[in-house]
Amino acid sequence: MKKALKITINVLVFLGLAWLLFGPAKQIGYAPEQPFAYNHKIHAGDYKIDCQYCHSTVTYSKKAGIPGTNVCMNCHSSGVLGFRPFANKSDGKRVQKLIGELSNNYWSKSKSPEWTRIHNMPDHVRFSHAPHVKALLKPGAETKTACIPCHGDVATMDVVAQQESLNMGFCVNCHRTPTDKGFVAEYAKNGVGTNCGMCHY
Amino acid sequence: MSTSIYSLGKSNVQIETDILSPMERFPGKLWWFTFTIMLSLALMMITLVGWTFVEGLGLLGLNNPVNWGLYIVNFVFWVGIGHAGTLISAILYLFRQRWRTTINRAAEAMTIFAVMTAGLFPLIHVGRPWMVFFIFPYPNERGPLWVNFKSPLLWDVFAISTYFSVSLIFWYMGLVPDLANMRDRMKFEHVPGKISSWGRKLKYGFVRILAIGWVGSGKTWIHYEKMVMVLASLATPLVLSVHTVVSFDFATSVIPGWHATIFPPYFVAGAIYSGFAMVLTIMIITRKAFKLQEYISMKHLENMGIIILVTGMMVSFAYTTEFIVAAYSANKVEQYVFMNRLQGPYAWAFWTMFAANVVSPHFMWSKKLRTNVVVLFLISIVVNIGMWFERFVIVITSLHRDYMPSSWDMFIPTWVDWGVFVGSFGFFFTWYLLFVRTLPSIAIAEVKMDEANDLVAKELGHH
Amino acid sequence: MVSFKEIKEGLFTFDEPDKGWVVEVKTAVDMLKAVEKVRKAGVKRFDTFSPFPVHGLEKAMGIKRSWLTLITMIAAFTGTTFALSAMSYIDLVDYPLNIGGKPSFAWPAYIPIMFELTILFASFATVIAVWKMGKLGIRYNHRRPVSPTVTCDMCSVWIGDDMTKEEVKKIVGDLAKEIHKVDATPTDNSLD
Amino acid sequence: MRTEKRNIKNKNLNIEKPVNRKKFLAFMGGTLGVAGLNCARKPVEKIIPYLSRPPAVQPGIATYYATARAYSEGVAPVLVKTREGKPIKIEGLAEHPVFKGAVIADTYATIWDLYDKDRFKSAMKKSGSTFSKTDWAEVIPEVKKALTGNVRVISKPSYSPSESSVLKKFLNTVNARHIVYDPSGTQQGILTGNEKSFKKAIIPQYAFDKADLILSIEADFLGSWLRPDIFTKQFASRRSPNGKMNRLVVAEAVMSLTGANADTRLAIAAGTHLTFAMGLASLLLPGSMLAGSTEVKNALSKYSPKLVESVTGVAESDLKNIASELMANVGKSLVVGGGTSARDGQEGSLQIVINLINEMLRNHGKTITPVAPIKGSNDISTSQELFAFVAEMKAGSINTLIIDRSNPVYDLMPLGFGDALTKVKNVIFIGERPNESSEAAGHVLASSHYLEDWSDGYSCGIYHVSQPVIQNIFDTKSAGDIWLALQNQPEDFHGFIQNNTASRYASGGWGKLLADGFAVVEKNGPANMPRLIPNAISSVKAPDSPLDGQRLNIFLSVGIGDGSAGNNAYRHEMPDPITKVTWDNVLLVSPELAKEKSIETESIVQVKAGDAAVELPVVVQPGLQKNTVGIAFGYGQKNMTNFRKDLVKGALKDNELGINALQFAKITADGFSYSGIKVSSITKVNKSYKLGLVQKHGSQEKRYIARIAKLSDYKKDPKSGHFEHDLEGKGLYPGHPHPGNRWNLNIDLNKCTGCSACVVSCFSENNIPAVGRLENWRGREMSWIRIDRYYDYYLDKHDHEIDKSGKPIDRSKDVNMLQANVHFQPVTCQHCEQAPCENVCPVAATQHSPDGLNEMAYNRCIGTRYCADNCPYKVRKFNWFENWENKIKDPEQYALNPDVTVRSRGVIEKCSFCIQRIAEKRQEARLQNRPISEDDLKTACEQGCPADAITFGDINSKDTKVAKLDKDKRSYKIFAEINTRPMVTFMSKVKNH
Repeated sequence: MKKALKITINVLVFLGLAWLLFGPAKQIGYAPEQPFAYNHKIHAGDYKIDCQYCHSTVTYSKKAGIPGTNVCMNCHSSGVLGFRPFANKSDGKRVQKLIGELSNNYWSKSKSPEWTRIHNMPDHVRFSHAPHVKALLKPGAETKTACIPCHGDVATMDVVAQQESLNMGFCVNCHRTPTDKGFVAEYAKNGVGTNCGMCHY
Repeated sequence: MSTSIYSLGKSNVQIETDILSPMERFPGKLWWFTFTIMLSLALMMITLVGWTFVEGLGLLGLNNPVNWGLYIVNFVFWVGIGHAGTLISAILYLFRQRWRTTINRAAEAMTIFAVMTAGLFPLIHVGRPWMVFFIFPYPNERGPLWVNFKSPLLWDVFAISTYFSVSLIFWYMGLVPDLANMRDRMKFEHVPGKISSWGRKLKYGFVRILAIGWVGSGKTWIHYEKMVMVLASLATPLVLSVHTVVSFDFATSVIPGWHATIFPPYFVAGAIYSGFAMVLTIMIITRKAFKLQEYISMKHLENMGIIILVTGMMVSFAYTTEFIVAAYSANKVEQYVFMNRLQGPYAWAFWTMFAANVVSPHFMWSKKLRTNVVVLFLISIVVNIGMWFERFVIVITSLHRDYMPSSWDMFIPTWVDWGVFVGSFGFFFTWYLLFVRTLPSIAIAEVKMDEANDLVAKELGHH
Repeated sequence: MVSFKEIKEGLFTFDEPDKGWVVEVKTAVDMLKAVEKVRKAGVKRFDTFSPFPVHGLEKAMGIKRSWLTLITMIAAFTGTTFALSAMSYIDLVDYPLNIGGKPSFAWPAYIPIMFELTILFASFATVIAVWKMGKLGIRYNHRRPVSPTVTCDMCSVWIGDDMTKEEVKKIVGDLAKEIHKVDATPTDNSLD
Repeated sequence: MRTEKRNIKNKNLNIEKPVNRKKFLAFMGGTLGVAGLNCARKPVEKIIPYLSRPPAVQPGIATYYATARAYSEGVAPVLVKTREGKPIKIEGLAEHPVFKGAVIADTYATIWDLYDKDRFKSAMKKSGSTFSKTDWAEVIPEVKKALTGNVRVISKPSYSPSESSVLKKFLNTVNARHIVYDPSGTQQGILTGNEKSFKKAIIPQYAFDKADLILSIEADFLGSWLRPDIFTKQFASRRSPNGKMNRLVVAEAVMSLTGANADTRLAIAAGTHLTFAMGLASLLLPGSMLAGSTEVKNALSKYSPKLVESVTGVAESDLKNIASELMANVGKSLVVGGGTSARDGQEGSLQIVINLINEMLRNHGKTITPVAPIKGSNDISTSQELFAFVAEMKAGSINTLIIDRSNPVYDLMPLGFGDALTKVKNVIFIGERPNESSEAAGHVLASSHYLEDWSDGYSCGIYHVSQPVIQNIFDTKSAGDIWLALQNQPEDFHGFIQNNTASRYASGGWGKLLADGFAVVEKNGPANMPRLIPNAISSVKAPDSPLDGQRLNIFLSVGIGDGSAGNNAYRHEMPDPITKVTWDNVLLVSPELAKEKSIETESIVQVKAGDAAVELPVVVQPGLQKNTVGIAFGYGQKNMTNFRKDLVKGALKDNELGINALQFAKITADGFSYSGIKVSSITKVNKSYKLGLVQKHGSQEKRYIARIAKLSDYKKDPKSGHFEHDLEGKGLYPGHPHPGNRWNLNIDLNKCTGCSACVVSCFSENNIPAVGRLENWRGREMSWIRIDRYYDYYLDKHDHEIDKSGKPIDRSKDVNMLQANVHFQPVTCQHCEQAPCENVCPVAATQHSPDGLNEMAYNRCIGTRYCADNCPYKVRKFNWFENWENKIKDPEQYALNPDVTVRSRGVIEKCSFCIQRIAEKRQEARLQNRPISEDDLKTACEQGCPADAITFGDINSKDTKVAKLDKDKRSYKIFAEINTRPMVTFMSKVKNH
């Protein structure tokens, strides 16, 4: 019995290692270093800026849209800068420095920061934001309620990290659940299916 | 009951020595020569396959109508070869055919290696071999997304792997008493030389492990005999199912020339036909090389010759049926395909097959010819060539001119195709050569049993 | 009707020859005779050792039959059921897909796989059962035969009950070529 | 309106540009949270947003711009689809009153010309024999310095009024002269002929849609003659057998696309088209309005039907039948003629006869009108002018020659232009990519692609503006800007067009012009041609005795044209509609000759004609007279194979594709002779050659795949195209429900001309790789829609003709396949409801969607190719090699459609019914809470079809076009008897004869 246990443990350890080495990429928690220390917590959390202010194409396009630097400069032009009572001086200095970087290194040099994509779907997955937001956004609700199921509440994140695996199982489970009645009836009603061509073409 | 014509009249020690002593000597020049050639052919195949992995399957001569080419021909060919072993060890066992005793071990080994060779082809034949694990139904993070149980190719995966594993355990379980015999022969000094050198120690270690503590207990023998019976009963439908499932690959499709209900029995008969031809080829070489003429007598060879004659006629019958069905079908496409076999651009392949498979076995009617080793050897080779061409005819000629005349095209194998084909023989024979040098190629315990049971029957008066 | 007891008896296991006497005999025929005598003498623990299976051994040892086939049958049914239920669950419940216009539960297409899994389960279960009941396996590879030539040409009978050599001699009579004692299961540690 | 049209010049175009997508950073560190095991292997992708995003450019949403391609052959109005600022697809401009959305393969292929990596990336300067990069500030003054002495500009015809006027100004400033040549001779022939007949050198507007009977003599108006896009649209609009269906009669030597579509095709001997035309005219003369003209009578009297038969090989009765048919259709017929293969050394001669015939048939003013002409003026130099110019060059009296976007060294090879060019001191080349002429130049002024810069075009009475839809990819200038720069004009061409030309033509204002892409200036309508000068005919000298020996015709191919845009893999990958040859030009020989010389398709022959002795491959082509051979020109150009050498491996000559057919051309006193060239010998050479033929078998083998009926039979029984009762089994299973949409594609074989525009449109939409000539030879073409071409004899109800005794005549063995009928059949994935391919995939990579699509998940595919084997229609294509990674060179990747996965090696691909378009429209409809409507959705092939032969839609709702067509009596499914239940419906062809 002991021996069987030992063998089982060995096999499990081996499989575990194999999974770690050859398994799918670890997605959750992915938070790569970005060229610019943008803070979602301050903007979306503290100031409650709606997601769509920056990600303006999310309701009608495939892509949510990464804001151009001009969107940042709408607020961060010199006049509007000083409205935040900084908790401490170093914090203030840090923010000052960042905004200085934004305006000197990017805006005035006509350059855009090269962001690293966090929620990165493989090339063979055709994800479109608009219909998902349409389905998830209940009338009168905040935009972020539609974003949270996949992205988590970024308004609480200093640095955005991936919250869900966003693997196929994640998608499929959601596509299945709305009615649980099999895909055919569901498809006819909502256009949600679990057939391959939904996402892969 | 008197002693059978297959009785050897040899002592146990003599039998053991005859069979095991070739393995205790250092291999001779001839073995090394053959082994080097076969190994290099196998390595050539591995290199070529590696090249296709890196560059793509475009290196083969395949194209759009002929998406399956020599790889699939080879696959079906080798699976066919892999039928004889289990057939001998299972079906002939159930039919109490005593002559199977001396040939079943090597034939089963041939089965294992042929199935290994065959199993390579579907794997190296896919466009993305690194994704080949998709064909196994395993829980995954994709939903989970499973496999398509309606696909004959998936049935193939199950059929071939089941066949391989069942044949392997059957073969291995048969080996266990002999391995114990080897172990004890090496340990106790009734063999020349002691366990001294490093190499022998290693060999002894392996043999000891593989013998799994077999001591020849009567209680175990009773279970063991039951197990052999059970496995033989299980392997019998299995061996018939494998080529049936392989034939489903073709029979369940819509392609004229493939879509035929006669395929399962036709393929099984063909497999037995080619399998026995290959057993014959190998046995003739093995008995000569290891001086086992007493064990594998002319009577054995003759029996196999008769089986070749019978299955050859079954195959010929299947060919005829196919043509008659096509003629009767009133299906233009079907009729065209069969006419195309007779007179199309691949007619040479058809007529080669015809000559080899339909004509050549009829030499076996003559007792003189079927007891002539040289004739038997030649016929066995010819039949195998014919059976390879049979698969070529089925796969290539059906595909190259199917429904859409606009897509008709020729299949011109490249040297990669041929290289892998030749290399597969290298792969197969490398394993076989290693086998004959390391494991007893005749089931010692079974031979002893047959000998002893003759005596038991004689003395105790029951069979 | 087969009794449960009979089935249980039919699943007898190998006894390690850890003590007692080994009677070496000349031929398989002698072995059958000897073991029959041993059984008839009321010996509880006994076994035979031979390089090959001998016809009539079951009868001589007083064993009705091996019920290994029952295990095979149970495994076979398990295989069939597993294959059918797994495929039906996958195709009907877990991820139904429209493939070639065929219904999700396409039972004719399941037959080959059901068959293959039946055979696979049955044969593996049979072999595993033989290993269990015959106490075979890699961990037994140190085990040695009761006498050196027992896997070659020597047949012998082992008597595991407490008795003296004389008692053994008395039972087997002149069938015995040689009688020697075993104290423990012979093992080989030469390579360890 | 789904088209958003705006000028986006000078915008920052970088958005979400994947940086090093393919270079994965393996084992890239994720977070340290997972017990120190960082096994996150995530491909790192960068997002670079706009600095300030222009409101018109929305990431993920396509923007459409209406623009036009103005080039030497005319103006093609197009709608350009751009994504994130990059044009990715050319589409038809449906709002255009003349083109009505018609676009041909050639124009679809220009998208890859834009992203051609071999284009000139900046101005170049030659030092020694090599070119080095230079910048515009340096090169313009240097070129200006050379503008002294005798300055000449040589170019092809222009349809751009602005370019013409800035060029004119330039010519005036530097006192230069302009030479214009027409490489194919099509335009020149018509213009010269009309000049002689009417004293008005125009290319009039043709109305193929108003003609009940069309006769074409050597004019391939559906393939390469003038504007095949307009003509195909017009022609196909009358191909419905239910209304008054038109009838097409073609007399030609070498099988052309038009000949393949003919209801009656008369194979004439090469070089005898004039005799045919004269004979026809002489038959029509009695009773016509010109019957009184003695000049005409004298000129024609010689050409009796008997003489015509002996010269052209057309039976007397056939000629008489045509003549009487034409006479029955007075005012409702249209006779056209000309083209490269009618360039017989007398410029315009055929056009003069054609004019005479049309006049006699009173077609002028009805089916041929001078209002809103295709080309309103003649800017092409006469052949005499060209000869004189080359003589001048040879004499060394030209100081500077500017070659404007043309390749005279190749096109004017029969004149020895290349040698003459060496005598010119300064050669300046303006063009997009290197060619023989640029190599001879000292300075190269790199011009931009029409999608990058401003231009305009005037044709058919409509002014088109060609606006940039992307910033210049390389440091190039538009030709207009170059001319302006060379004459010290500070204004840019954009301003010039806006202020000078556009204001003149477009009354609706600049904004409207840009939004629409065109402005109607002059409306076409009935108006008579100028008075015909009958005695122009007296100058025409037609052969009056049979031409001896083998005769060669040089013709224009549909895919390559004059070869000026040959450096484009897709133009070569598109099979020739008739021969189905890719990547080569071949000698077309008749089956009879082939039998005599025991040559076959793929043989190599040596052709000797005049001084030229050339070895080239052969294709045996039915429909040719025994003594006629043909060859396409445009091939054999030096820089045609720059794209990827691996695609042209094994070609006849290294670094060249095909052979230059102009070697055979002759110069006569009056012009160029490409027709009826005497061939002294054709001998078989014992060499093997691998020809990139994509269809190797031409017969249907009586399988009724492409079905055909006679119009008279069809009128009696609309099901007469179907020879067999279609067996459709019930099947074992009930099938799956399709409650929502159910997509269906309908292909009307009667409208399909086989022009292959759909093929190229599909290449562009679906990121289909070009695989090259050897792969095509092996049979590994990747095209998702292929056009099958079958040669069949006329099939009667019983599948064969019956002789007098009632026995069937088997004509399949007949080597003289002169009267071979040609059928085209576009075949895509049939999206079978009971798809054989789906059942056999072990990994379920292909399965069916609830809306009836046969879906292919590339990322699931392991490449067993079982599906491709089991597909009765053979439409599944396998990626035998990696076709993209490491093979596609910057900036070629920008032509890829971002909505379609680029397939890697080892997976199967096939037609998806443009599922990306369906998905997009489905999502769009969902956002707007409405169902998808029929108008939303067009597949790329449907959109690409200039003949409107393809209809796509939802068959579940009763009132869609496709549902109605499905009920038509002509509709059928191919191989219905194997019960695959395809979702592609074909409508049988009806021949009007």
